[in-house]
Amino acid sequence: MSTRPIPTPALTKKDFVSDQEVRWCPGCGDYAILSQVQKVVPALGIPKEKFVFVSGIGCSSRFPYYMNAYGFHTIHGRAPTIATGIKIANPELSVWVVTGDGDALSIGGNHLIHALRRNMDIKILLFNNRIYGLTKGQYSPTSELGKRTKSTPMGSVDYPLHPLSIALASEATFVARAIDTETKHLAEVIERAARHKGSAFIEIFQNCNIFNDKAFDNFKARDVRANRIVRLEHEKQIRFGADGEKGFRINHCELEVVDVNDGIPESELIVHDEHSRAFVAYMLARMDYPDFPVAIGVLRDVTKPTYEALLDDQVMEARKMRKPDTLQALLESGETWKVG
Amino acid sequence: MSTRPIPTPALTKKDFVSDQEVRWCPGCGDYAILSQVQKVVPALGIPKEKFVFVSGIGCSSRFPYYMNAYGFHTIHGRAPTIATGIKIANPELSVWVVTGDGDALSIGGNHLIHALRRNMDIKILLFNNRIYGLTKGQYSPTSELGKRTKSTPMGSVDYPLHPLSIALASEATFVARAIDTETKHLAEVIERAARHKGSAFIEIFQNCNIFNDKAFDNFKARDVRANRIVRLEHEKQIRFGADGEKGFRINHCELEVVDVNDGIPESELIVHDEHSRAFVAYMLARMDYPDFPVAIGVLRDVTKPTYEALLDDQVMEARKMRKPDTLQALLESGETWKVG
Amino acid sequence: MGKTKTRKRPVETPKEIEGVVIRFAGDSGDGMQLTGTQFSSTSAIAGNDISTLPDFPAEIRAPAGSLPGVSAFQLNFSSVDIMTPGDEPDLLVAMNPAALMTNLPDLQPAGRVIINTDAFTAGNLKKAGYTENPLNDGTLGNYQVIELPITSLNAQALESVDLPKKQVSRSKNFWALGLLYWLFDRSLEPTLRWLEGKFAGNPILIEANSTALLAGHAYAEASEIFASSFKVREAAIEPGTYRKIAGNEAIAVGCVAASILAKRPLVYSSYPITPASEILHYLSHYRHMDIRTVQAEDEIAAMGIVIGASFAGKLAVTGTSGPGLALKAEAINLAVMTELPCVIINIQRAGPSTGLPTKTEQSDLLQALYGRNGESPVAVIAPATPAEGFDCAIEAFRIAVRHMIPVMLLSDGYLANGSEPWRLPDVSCLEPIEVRHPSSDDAEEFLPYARDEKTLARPWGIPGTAGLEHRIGGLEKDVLTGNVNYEPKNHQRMTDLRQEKLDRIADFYDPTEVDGEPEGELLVIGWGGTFGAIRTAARRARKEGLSVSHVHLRHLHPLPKDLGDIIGRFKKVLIPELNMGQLSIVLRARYLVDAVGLNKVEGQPFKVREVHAKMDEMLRSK
Amino acid sequence: MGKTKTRKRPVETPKEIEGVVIRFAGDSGDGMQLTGTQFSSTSAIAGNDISTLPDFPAEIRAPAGSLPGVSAFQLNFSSVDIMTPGDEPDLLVAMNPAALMTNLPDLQPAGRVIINTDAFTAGNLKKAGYTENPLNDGTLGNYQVIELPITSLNAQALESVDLPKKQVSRSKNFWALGLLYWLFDRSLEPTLRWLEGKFAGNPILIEANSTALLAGHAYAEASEIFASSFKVREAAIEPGTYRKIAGNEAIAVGCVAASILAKRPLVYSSYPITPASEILHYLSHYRHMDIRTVQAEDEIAAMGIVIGASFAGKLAVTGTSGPGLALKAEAINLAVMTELPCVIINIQRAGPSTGLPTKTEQSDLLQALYGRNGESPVAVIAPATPAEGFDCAIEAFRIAVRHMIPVMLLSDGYLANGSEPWRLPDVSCLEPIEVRHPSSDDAEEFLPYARDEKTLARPWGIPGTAGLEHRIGGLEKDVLTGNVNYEPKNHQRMTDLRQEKLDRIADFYDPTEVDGEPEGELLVIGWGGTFGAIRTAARRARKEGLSVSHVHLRHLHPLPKDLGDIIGRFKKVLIPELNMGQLSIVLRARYLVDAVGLNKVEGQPFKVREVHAKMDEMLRSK
Ligand SMILES: Cc1ncc(C[n+]2csc(CCOP(=O)(O)OP(=O)(O)O)c2C)c(N)n1
Ligand SMILES: Cc1ncc(C[n+]2csc(CCOP(=O)(O)OP(=O)(O)O)c2C)c(N)n1
Ligand code: SF4
Ligand code: SF4
Ligand SMILES: [Mg+2]
Ligand SMILES: [Mg+2]
Repeated sequence: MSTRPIPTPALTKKDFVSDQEVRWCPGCGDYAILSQVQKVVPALGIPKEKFVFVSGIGCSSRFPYYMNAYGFHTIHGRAPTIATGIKIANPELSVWVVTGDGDALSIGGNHLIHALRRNMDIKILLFNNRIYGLTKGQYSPTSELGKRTKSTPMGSVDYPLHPLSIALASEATFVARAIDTETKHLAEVIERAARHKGSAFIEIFQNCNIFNDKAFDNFKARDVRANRIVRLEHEKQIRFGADGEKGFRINHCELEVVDVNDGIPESELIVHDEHSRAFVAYMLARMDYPDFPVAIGVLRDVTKPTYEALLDDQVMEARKMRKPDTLQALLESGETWKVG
Repeated sequence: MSTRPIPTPALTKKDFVSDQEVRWCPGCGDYAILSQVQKVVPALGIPKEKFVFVSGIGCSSRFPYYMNAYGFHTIHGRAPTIATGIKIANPELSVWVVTGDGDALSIGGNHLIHALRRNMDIKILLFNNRIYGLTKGQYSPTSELGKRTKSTPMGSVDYPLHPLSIALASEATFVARAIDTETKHLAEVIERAARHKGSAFIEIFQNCNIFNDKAFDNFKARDVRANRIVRLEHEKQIRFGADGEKGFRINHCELEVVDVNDGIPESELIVHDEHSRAFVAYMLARMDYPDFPVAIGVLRDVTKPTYEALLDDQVMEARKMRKPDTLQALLESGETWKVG
Repeated sequence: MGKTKTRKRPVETPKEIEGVVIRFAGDSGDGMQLTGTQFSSTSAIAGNDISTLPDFPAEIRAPAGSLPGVSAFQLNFSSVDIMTPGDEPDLLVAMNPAALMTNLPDLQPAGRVIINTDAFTAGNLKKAGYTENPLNDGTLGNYQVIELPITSLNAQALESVDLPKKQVSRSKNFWALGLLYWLFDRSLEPTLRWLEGKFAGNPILIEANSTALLAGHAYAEASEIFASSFKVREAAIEPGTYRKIAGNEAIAVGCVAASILAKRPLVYSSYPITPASEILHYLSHYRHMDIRTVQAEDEIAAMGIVIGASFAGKLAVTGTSGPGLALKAEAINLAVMTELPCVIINIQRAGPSTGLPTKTEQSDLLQALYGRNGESPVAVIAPATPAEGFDCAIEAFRIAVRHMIPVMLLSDGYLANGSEPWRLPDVSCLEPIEVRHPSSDDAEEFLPYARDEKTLARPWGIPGTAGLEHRIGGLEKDVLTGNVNYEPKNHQRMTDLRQEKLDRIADFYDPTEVDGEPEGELLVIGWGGTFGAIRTAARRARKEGLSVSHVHLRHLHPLPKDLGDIIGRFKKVLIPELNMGQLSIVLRARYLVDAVGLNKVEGQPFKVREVHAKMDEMLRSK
Repeated sequence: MGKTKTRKRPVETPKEIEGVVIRFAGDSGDGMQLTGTQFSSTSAIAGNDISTLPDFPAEIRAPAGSLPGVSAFQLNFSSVDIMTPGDEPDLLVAMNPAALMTNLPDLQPAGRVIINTDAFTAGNLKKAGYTENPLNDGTLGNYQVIELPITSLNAQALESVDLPKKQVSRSKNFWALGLLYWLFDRSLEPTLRWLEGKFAGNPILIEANSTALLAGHAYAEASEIFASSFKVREAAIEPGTYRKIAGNEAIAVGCVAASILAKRPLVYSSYPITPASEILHYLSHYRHMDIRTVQAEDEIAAMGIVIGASFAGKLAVTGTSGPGLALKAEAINLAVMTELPCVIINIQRAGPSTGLPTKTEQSDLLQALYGRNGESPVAVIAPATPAEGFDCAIEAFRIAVRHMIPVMLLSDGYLANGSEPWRLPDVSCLEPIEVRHPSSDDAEEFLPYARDEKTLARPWGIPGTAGLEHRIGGLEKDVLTGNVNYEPKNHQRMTDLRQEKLDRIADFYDPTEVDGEPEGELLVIGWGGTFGAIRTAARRARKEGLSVSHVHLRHLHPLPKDLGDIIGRFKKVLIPELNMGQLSIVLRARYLVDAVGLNKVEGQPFKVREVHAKMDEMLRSK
């Protein structure tokens, strides 16, 4: 006899570990992200059977196999569309998309944009390793100009895309960034995304130790990160540096890094506002090392009705105005006449 | 006997009128745009045979048939890829893409983004009528939320995409906006785009009098436009209003409309800088009626090497390092051995 | 210009005739589609059998008076059972020179043509490519010509209506319709009623158009321009409640019915494309039936949304046309691999590439069968008539859900736009579509790829069900668990299973009907929208004593199991198709029968005459 | 653990044998692909005929010691002409338990197996799914087993090399290679030379690997673990200069050669996908030859770029695998309609959907032929062996340019990764590819869709040419001007012309070669990478006195004109394919021949034995 699972039992990380052997390369950043997701989701108060993890194709896209939840390892670049279908069909599900920089921004760029602009209530985790892992090392749309890879022995001539800029320009309501190795912060950001009602996009810097090792070390390495990474916190001044001595100011429409030790009054420093108009977030998103520190955390978090909710509203409204037709009424809904 | 065309004869508008009957609806905004393009291109000093107009599918995409130049009416959404192929194959050609809001931003969104980020030297004219014309009136990705169309009788539940935000986030080096009925300004902007070296993107508000008539009238109508449209000019203060009395200021990271009659010192007003970091342009691009006036003109114009030029450089560099192989050398380029 | 050449003669009582083919032709702005539709509805309501063929321009609004701007609507109405809109019209209404230019060649020898002389201005003649005025140069010598200044006559009639001149001119189609109503002894009632509904908020338009209709009718009566009027009696069609329906509408209604029969909400996701967009438009009106339409960003996304909705347990369907089907191929294959039920509607149009978007063709059959990587079996069915779209939509879902397989529904532009009277089925005869989702009770033994013994369907376990958590995807799956499996033998077994599952769909077919003798000289096999032309031709041939039977295939994949036997009972096989021989390839390969093709790709349906001539030729050449 | 069971016996002089099949198997980290490649090269240079079959894991880095992590490389080297990598290995090198587990079943009865006992730890045994140690439980009873602690022996040999332990262990494959070089009397020279080139900047690695190689060799000599060594004589292969080449490389080199032969720069645009990505990698090294590789954002874009480049007058080619081909379908159709020359390379893999990406299959033939909307003829050719990719690439461009048509080149995963010795062609025999662009001199009479009388090709007028300005697109074109044309008859004519143009490609084929008697009992027809297995089986059958002939089709669309006649001369026809019968459908439909299929979809090539058994069965059952 099978036993009925209790509606919302106290779930633990272990409940979300599937029986499938994890098949990423030893040392891959994907492990850390998997582990954080497995840690965060039990705490959300959502029954296990309501989680659906959808992915495209790529190393990162093997993710759903390792989550003991509903999972769909789809085709390259199309995960947002399948997630959209799932969410429209059943808005009660917690729908997640796991994707790579190639999957999301190369072949799948258009679907990403459209899922975001519709404000579908899906959580999109983009594992950005700035390389094609699964196909063994070609450059990706986030690889830096001049990148030498298997397909670009003389260096790539493609300027990279900036995932956060694209997400913001696509009107995403929740936009954040995290790093595979900053696990605690990563977990916080994932949880924030999970609790956001609407499309949530997280770019996660993920190390591919096989084909693009140490891609983010120039700013995330332990010895430099204090000065090269800035963590955004809502309604707090944006500060970084070993003692939080640095911050930002707007000067002639441009962002400027300032140091309070240089006598800049603290009151002039920008305070982070997750709810502000998209372009402040845009400004912060585009900061890049070495000119600026790299921002992590939640860049934008605003609320507006989701696509599936608006659609449901129409269904409700239509039903209020008109009862469902019976089959007979449906058939007779045109102009009819009788013979015989 | 055929006569040789002289290299760069003094071309006129008439030279670019093809023998094909124009088949847009009477009153369609497309006519005005065609006319301006036909007016601008002869003045560029480029021989006629070097022009190639590429389009996707849509009313707007019939454009190439009407230009007496090389033309390619391709398939829905893919014009940027074909234009890319043409430009890579022959960088000497002047390659134009004519596209609609559906063609460019719905099915073709990804190709648009990638053509722009590569900084392909192609000129993209997006005829934004906020509707699907050719398929007879469904809402498009730029239609406003709640739009009632054939496919959305209860109103659309899609939040619109913002073409200029997408173009800027795609790192386009030239981004501008114009209006079909503001023909002189339209011609100026088209000419600026034509002379820009790199990807140029122009959003042109275009009236579809059949399926979405007067879509832009709330800000472009003669009696309101002074207060609802602002023309951007490089290195000039951004001013609008009947007497140019209004301008902008940055206040707590937000854009603020101010009136010099309210005692705001003119020196505080923002000066437009086409070369500035993308987020100022982003800010201006996103202004929308009724909260703000709508900006037209060149939002961004910066220069960096084009994809095809970088590729050509690699070919040159490779040739410097290594002479082209003869066929014999090519065959023998692996490890060989002799038998017999 | 504008002179009225009417040959007045005393009026007699209506002459009875079996049926008539009329074609209305004019400029896009002349409202010909509306006129045709009204005449069709009125005739259907009058009890005739009808069949229609709209033919509208590729352009949204081609220049007024130009050849590409001509819009036409052909209607066959009859007192006997008819199955096509008719080969050549008996009567042509030409509202301008361009309409005459493009449509006159189709008119029956000695056919009748009604001409709006007001439109025969020098400018319009030039636009139509006439160097001489065809009204004067003998062009019309062999036809019965009725020349009328319709624009002016209509304007006169509407003098008292308070409308600008341009607007007045817009009702001239109703004036012409009134004229024809008199000629064919039709009641004005249905159209008057329709006008009232249509322009409910706009009484001035009701007045204008009603006045025009009545005036045209009165003119025919009073002027005695017609020697007599005609009467087409009620057809001896089956008793029942009828409704005129076009192919796309029938499919849409069928989808809604499937949702009712399955007691499951339906998701329709599509990217607009001619000639499929209307299905999206229709279905978007059914929100109150829990039907969600989603206009996707492209065809791939539409298919992705359908797959997602199916995974989540909804009836899911997408609609497109040829180029869109090509784009969906990769995603359809994901549905094949994950064995999720869904329906893919493809309204074929003339290809390749963009081709002739508004013209009909049957050239996507091989694409439907084989247009995906790997061994990828999907079911394929095709309606024979516009109304059959209803049955096919229901059957498509029934197969999809019963066998857990994607089903392709192949219609075409001719069916999509053509309409016929549809006898409403008895709802009590529509079998429910059985849907079963395993519940948490099944959790212990839940194997996502275990199979039903009879159908080989896998269980449709859906997210939200506690204990059934599982993972699927596009990589080859283990034969029971559905986990990724790279083993050689497993791949062979799964490939075989997917094929066998498809093949078993044929276990559920009714025996194939042979129209005509069950054996004989010539078997004609057709599929899709060519049904009417083939059946009519075959019956005509049989009446002439030829041994011709007709099998029409609704099920194209898998084929009916008895088809081979049937084919074996005939000496010759003919396969008429609006392509270059696609079903021919399938049947020749399968049954090694030397089937002959009758193939045409002109963007137009078969004429009965063409099919009949081919039968004749094949039987005479034996 | 680690005990050395060596049966010492006095060494004799090398025994001569005809050929041997060896399989190297180990963990992905064990360098088996490298070892196999080195042995292959050395054997090829030694004058043997060779054929190889790499089989690597789907994962990038599967967990060490796991079953999915096993990487294998099979090599057949021989003194006679061979055409396959061999059915079952005579000798297996198993570097760990997982390798033994997955590969032992394939070993010849009484075959030889060399085992690295150091890797048979409890942990590794468990990962491999062994509950008992197979070295002790009789599993290996029927084989000749040589157990060696290779890891330790290699470590001992490298004691003096200044490298960390982990790195030292990495050269153990060279130790094993040295051992085998002794066993098969191979020279160490080529590998030593290769090591010097490969690790030019890293002398310590040269030292380590060379030392390992020499040590393995010395150990075999000194320990006398082998009863004797073996010698495989030079094969009597045609004199010439040879080069070992794999399928993808051959296609890449063929593309470069086509560019030289056509005197035209080439654009290759592709989106990475297994097993086609390598073509992109290879070609990206040819910038100095004016070859531009463009990694596109997706497959559709890659095809679009190819179409654009072709329109602009360049040789243009894309490469992909099944799912990517599905995505390209709509764009390929644009090339069909605009009649632009281009080449589409499809390296088939096991489908449907994502399928088994690293495994081989031939299941995209019907997709290649029919996977587009409308009537859409493209030429299709397929190489028979890895090296033939070179000829096919050149021929693909020749056809594309001569007939102004897209050409599909169908290779597969087996050919892509397998390699063979390639006798370099005499460059003077490679015919130039004639390209003609109309010039401004042709401007007055320029009609973009006028046709060459012989080939029906339209002129390739390119942007930049004054006076030739014209417009093309995906809508149906006028038969001469190429302007949009909606006329019914024009569409039929263009459809016929596109087909006829394709058909005329066959006018340029050489007569079809029949291997074996030109008539007889059984004709075996194959295509693509199954060539070697079929030909070997057919020859074997003929030696046994069976009447079996073999036709191998390089040209799949259009088919050779003489094929029907050839088929007619045989009583039975067998079509072996790594799919469920796709060429069968084509040939059955075309020739109404009751061809029998031998079909297998296991992600693996045919074994000679399988094909031979089927021939046998068909001839015995007559
Ligand atoms: C239609 C299609 N095209 C190409 C591929 C091959 N492919 C698989 S994954 C991938 C890119 C992977 O890169 P990314 O998305 O960055 O994921 P990662 O492996 O780096 O996690 C490609 C090109 C495919 N599976 N399907
Ligand atoms: C693959 C494909 N899908 C759909 C269509 C149908 N279609 C043609 S144009 C169009 C949209 C047109 O809208 P837009 O790009 O805004 O151009 P407009 O007509 O408004 O100028 C669509 C959906 C098509 N031709 N091809
Ligand atoms: S290849 Fe890179 S991204 Fe893929 S699993 Fe290995 S380390 Fe991770
Ligand atoms: S439908 Fe609209 S966009 Fe298209 S031609 Fe007519 S007015 Fe212009
Ligand atoms: Mg990546
Ligand atoms: Mg539009």
